[in-house]
Amino acid sequence: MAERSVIEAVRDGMSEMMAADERIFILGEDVQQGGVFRATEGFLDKFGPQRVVDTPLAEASIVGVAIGAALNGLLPIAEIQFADFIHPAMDQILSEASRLRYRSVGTWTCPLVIRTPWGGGIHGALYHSQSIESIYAHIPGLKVVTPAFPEDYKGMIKSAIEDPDPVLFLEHKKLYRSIKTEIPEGDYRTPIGPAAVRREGDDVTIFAYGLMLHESLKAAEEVAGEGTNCEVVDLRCLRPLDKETILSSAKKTGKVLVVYEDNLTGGFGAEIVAIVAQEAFEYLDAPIMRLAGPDIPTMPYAPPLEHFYMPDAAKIAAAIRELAAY
Amino acid sequence: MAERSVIEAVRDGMSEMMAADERIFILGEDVQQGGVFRATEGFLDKFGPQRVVDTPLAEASIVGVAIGAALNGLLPIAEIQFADFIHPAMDQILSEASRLRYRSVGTWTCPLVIRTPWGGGIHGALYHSQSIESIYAHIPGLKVVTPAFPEDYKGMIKSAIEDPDPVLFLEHKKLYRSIKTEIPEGDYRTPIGPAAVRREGDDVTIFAYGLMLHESLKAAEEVAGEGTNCEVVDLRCLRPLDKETILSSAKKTGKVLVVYEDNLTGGFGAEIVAIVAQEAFEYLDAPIMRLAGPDIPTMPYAPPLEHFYMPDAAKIAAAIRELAAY
Amino acid sequence: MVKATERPTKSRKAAARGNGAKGRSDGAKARSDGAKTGGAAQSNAAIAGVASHIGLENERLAELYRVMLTSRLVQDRMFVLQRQGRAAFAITGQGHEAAQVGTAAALKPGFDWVIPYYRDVGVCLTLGMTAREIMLDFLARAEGPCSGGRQMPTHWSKRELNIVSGSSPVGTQILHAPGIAWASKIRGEKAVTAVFFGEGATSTGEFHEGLNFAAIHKLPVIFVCENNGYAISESSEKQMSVKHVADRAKGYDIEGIMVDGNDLIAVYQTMAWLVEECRNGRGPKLLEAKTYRIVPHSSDDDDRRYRSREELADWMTRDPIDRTKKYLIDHGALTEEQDAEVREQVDVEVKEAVAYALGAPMPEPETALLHVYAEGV
Amino acid sequence: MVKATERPTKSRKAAARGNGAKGRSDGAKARSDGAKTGGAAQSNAAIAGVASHIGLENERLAELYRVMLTSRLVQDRMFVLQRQGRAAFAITGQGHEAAQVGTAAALKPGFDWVIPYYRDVGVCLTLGMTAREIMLDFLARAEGPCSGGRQMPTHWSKRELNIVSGSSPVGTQILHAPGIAWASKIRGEKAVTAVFFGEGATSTGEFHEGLNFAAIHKLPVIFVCENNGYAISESSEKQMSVKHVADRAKGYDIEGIMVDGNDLIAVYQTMAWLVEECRNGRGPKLLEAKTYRIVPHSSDDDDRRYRSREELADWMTRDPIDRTKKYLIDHGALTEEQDAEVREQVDVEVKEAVAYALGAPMPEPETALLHVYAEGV
Ligand SMILES: Cc1ncc(C[n+]2csc(CCOP(=O)(O)OP(=O)(O)O)c2C)c(N)n1
Ligand SMILES: Cc1ncc(C[n+]2csc(CCOP(=O)(O)OP(=O)(O)O)c2C)c(N)n1
Ligand SMILES: [Mg+2]
Ligand SMILES: [Mg+2]
Repeated sequence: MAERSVIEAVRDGMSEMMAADERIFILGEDVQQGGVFRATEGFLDKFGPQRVVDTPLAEASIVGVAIGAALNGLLPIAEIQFADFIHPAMDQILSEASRLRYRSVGTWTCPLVIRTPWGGGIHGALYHSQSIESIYAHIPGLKVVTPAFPEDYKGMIKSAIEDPDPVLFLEHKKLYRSIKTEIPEGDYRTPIGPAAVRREGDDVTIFAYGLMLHESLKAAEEVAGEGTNCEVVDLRCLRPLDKETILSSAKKTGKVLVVYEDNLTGGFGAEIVAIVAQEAFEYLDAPIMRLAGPDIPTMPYAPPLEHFYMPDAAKIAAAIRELAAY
Repeated sequence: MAERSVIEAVRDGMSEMMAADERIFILGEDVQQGGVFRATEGFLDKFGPQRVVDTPLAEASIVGVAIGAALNGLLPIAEIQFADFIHPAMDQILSEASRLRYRSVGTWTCPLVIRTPWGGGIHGALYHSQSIESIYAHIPGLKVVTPAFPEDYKGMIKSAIEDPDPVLFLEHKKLYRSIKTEIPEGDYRTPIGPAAVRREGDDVTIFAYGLMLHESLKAAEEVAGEGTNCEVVDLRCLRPLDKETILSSAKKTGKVLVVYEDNLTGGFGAEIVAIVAQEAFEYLDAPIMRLAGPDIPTMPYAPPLEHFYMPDAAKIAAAIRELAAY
Repeated sequence: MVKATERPTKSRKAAARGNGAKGRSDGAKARSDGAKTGGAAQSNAAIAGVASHIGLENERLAELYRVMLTSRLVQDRMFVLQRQGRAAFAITGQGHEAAQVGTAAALKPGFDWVIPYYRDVGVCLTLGMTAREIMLDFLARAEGPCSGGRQMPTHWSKRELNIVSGSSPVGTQILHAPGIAWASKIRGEKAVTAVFFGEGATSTGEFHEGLNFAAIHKLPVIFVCENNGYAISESSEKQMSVKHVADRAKGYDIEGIMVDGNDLIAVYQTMAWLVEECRNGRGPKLLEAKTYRIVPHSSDDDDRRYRSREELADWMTRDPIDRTKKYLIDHGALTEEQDAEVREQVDVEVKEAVAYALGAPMPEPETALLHVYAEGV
Repeated sequence: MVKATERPTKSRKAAARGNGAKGRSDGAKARSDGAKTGGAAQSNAAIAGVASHIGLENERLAELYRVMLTSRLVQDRMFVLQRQGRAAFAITGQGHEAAQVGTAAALKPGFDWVIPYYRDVGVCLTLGMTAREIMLDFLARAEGPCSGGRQMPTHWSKRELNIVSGSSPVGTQILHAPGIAWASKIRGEKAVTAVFFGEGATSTGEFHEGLNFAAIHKLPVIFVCENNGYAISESSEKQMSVKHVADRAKGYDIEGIMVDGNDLIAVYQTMAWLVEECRNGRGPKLLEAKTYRIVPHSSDDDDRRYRSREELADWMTRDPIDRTKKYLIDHGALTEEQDAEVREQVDVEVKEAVAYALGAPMPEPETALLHVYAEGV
């Protein structure tokens, strides 16, 4: 087993896939030079300019051109430099990529990966910190993944590339270099769909993904010393959503905390709550709690403001205590 | 009191406001000719081409230009011909209009109304039937209204025009001409924010908006004969959201059904559930139920498929019965 | 396919351009002063510019004429069916037949890639779709090859013919063309990608981004604009500050070519030349076919609100079907008797198509759940 | 403001154009073959084209030179502060000073409307923002006039000066300009709107939609492109198939003007002429100032990955500050002693600004909740 950071895991995953299948190519801004987060470092030398394509600064075209290429037999990986800049491509993602199969009764398909760095806590301010998963995980026809560990980043980018449908692959910026863990050897896959129970417990279930998964694990550690035993579920994939794992954990503990970094109101965490509130109601011992970013533009820059915005282990631990005491 | 259809109410509201304030102007596609739904019928003659502006076919520019005009003292009403075509303007709405006040610490403001027809049941298929409220009601800095009655359409379009912040004004296409009700005389306003209890009851609360509000009222009538007394709450405005009315009704009946036309997963109805599940948990006598469109692209065209997609009074009544029997 | 020896010569190309510009200035004049200009004479003049039909055998010409007739009749029938309440909606392209059939005829079906837009019945028929298929989709029947009743009418798709599934948002398809062409190019294939749209679509950001990308990478894309002078009610002066869509090409250093879109032969020959250019690595190109829709925007539209009956009448004198017929007769490729015969055949074919489609079942309700994702993944 | 009598004549205009083209072709050459061309000689040659500084009194010239120096120093200091860990991020525009100060100087502060982009320290200083204000925002202090610590550094805003708040997504601001200008125009005001962006931004759909709208309505907008040849690592050939951003104007039938963006006087005079044109209803215009950033894209960037040190060195010989100094001295508007003195003054001013800003408090955490909506509505 080798140690890998998130960015290395993504890079290795893509590189191994590209070496094995000529149809795979990358397009995006500054990707030839390695990309601003260096996800494609060395790719130009390895795969050449026809498979590592620097695009004009125009996100709709990055996705739109990728869709065209997918329709004609290639397997594009479109890189959007920051999730905050994906909005001009919204129409292409929602109206085109996600609906091609459906609207053509399965005759056309759009196997496409859109990778983009998301999330805050990196002094990125209003336009380099956004969470976009609630917008996209709502779209039928699209898959949305939000891994937390290097192992999954590598295993899921490979699954995403092989997936016959469009996948939005969200990479949390703050995790790129902040964690480094062992990952399996060889050509493995992490399936798109199943959640993973990262910590078993009986008292409270925490549902989280991305950076918040790590903060939740820290918080769980913290309250463990106080006698509260948390189960922490890494959702990993928001669409499709692993309802089975969600419900079985909620039923087991009877107390649920959903943590997300996005703005509270209308965030994707509300969906988790809604599933539990409808399908595990009889097992609940406490109100279902949410902890999320406040309802302000995501997120202000000055350290005191950014810190005010970000949910973290301390805030999560406080919420767990409240729930445990209920 | 005069009878007005929804489209007449919107038209009258805008026309009265425009007659009173020269800063108000309309821009959009085909608006000089009256607009495809005839919301601006007669406006060109009344207000002239400088206040009724036909734009190029480019939605980002419709909103972007409106933002500029708002920054420089005008009060624009931007018409997007169908909600399905708003996606290219997403970036302007989210990144610009909704954040100008916040990012400039209140020195710049963006008083802007974006009107657009939404919703299905009119044989509009995949690209003339969409629900877009979950995307936009999630955005801090934006207001999102979804009236159901002519009275509110008129009162709320006026409030929206006067609002110092950007308002997305959603007009349900199927309601435009299908209902006609009495509306107050004179220059009244309906405030943006408060929900309205349209029917009082003790057994089950239904939360809905737009077309679904009317279907819910029909369903409530239907089950009333069976001895189930529903309370029906017209949310009217999704951001800001009237939590007080939501919680007090949920607490009163203890059984909650949230109905929406949008796709189930990640729809805005999940937010209503999440609020109730956290803040009215102790009052609940049953699982919180949702009834919404299935998770398929919204919505297929052929009548059997469209009918399959659309929630309606019959489906709602069935859900109420289930909840009542719990 | 045009063979190398039949490729239009330089002067041929110049003629096509000249025609286009002339046809258009007539049109523009008719529109701006709303007056009756001598439509017939001018349309003859425009035709006169086309001295021959190099590259088109008489039989092929007759074939294309038949496709034009079928296209017209299919669409006329759509309006009737809509008025009878058998279809919720109709959007058609009567008047565009020469622009559509002439361009599509220069493409190699199933080899080249085509992204039509909603008016392009003529494109699809030329490439090999049948009137029956078109009616099946128009009437939202399960058997319809485009969407099996999922999309509104005239959202084309047929995989076997490389006709790419389209959506309703105007302009989105323009970005797919460079992507498709990119794939063809890096595989070393000679296929050309043609993407169709109206002049209103040239206002979208997608148009700019699509032409920009294609031009930077010199991709084999032909951007075909069917400029009918209106985007619903908005005349083209509301869409652009340049006179011609072709002028927009200048911002990308690519060729923008105008052609009289009601002149089948001029359209065909111009398109054949552009296809050849693209096949030989000299793409992309922007083709503007000046035309007119002689029907309202859709069954929901009342075009009397925004254009005069005189303007319409004037354009009717330049009807592409009448012009093609005259040309064929003048050049000995058709007789009046043959014309009556082919119209009769087309009528039967379309009637059969309608009858078949009306008899075919709509999709089952639960099938709405299928094909959101691949099965079993 | 340029008075009518001082307005550049036709030949003046031609000179400005000529310079631009020349300055650029040098740049392009230096870039493409990576060789050292005789930078100094050429930059002199470019200056030589500017025979006089009509419209700029000596005092005003000296003032603008001082602003250029301040702009440079403020930004150099930003990088230092960032390296010291006192700021998370810096993005600056050293090398763009002539393009920024020259354009802004032709505008009427607080009357005309300005939408700068992130590199535009020089624009903001010229319009009247102070080094202290700029440092306050750079260091995310509550007192910063732009965003009080909410936005990343260099997201300008100052209401009193009609400097419109900007965001990070490249290109969005281009659409606001026609809207602002529309409001000015229908109120009969003579204000001009200037919107700034890089050449990378011209690839966006917003660029097309913005120019299209402005051109259709003949709005008084000057689209100012600071073409520094790179969008982060991508050279401009990856953004466009035309050689010059100014060529993009052709698609809208508006004037696209190039100017040597490192030549303060050429930039000023060209901009003054365009402002005058726009004030008199002859807008919109597209101005391309050819320049170079002599620093990495931002504090996160390593520009050695994508451009040679030779290319950089070559451009350093055409540094706009050196060129302006030489011009002033050559024309008797500055002596070496005065230069030393003004540099000393600027140094003190910037030091004071930094010290003040470092001492000013950051915003209180809970203030993050304010100004999402108007209070009490
Ligand atoms: C993005 C978008 N905006 C608006 C519409 C509504 N709409 C449908 S067709 C049309 C006009 C298109 O005009 P043009 O491109 O000239 O094509 P034509 O219909 O004239 O053939 C409009 C505005 C749409 N479908 N998509
Ligand atoms: C829509 C969008 N995409 C990507 C980015 C990331 N980004 C920031 S600046 C930049 C390059 C801009 O280049 P240019 O417009 O030439 O301006 P310059 O920085 O050279 O002055 C990029 C790609 C962004 N901010 N916005
Ligand atoms: Mg048109
Ligand atoms: Mg640049």
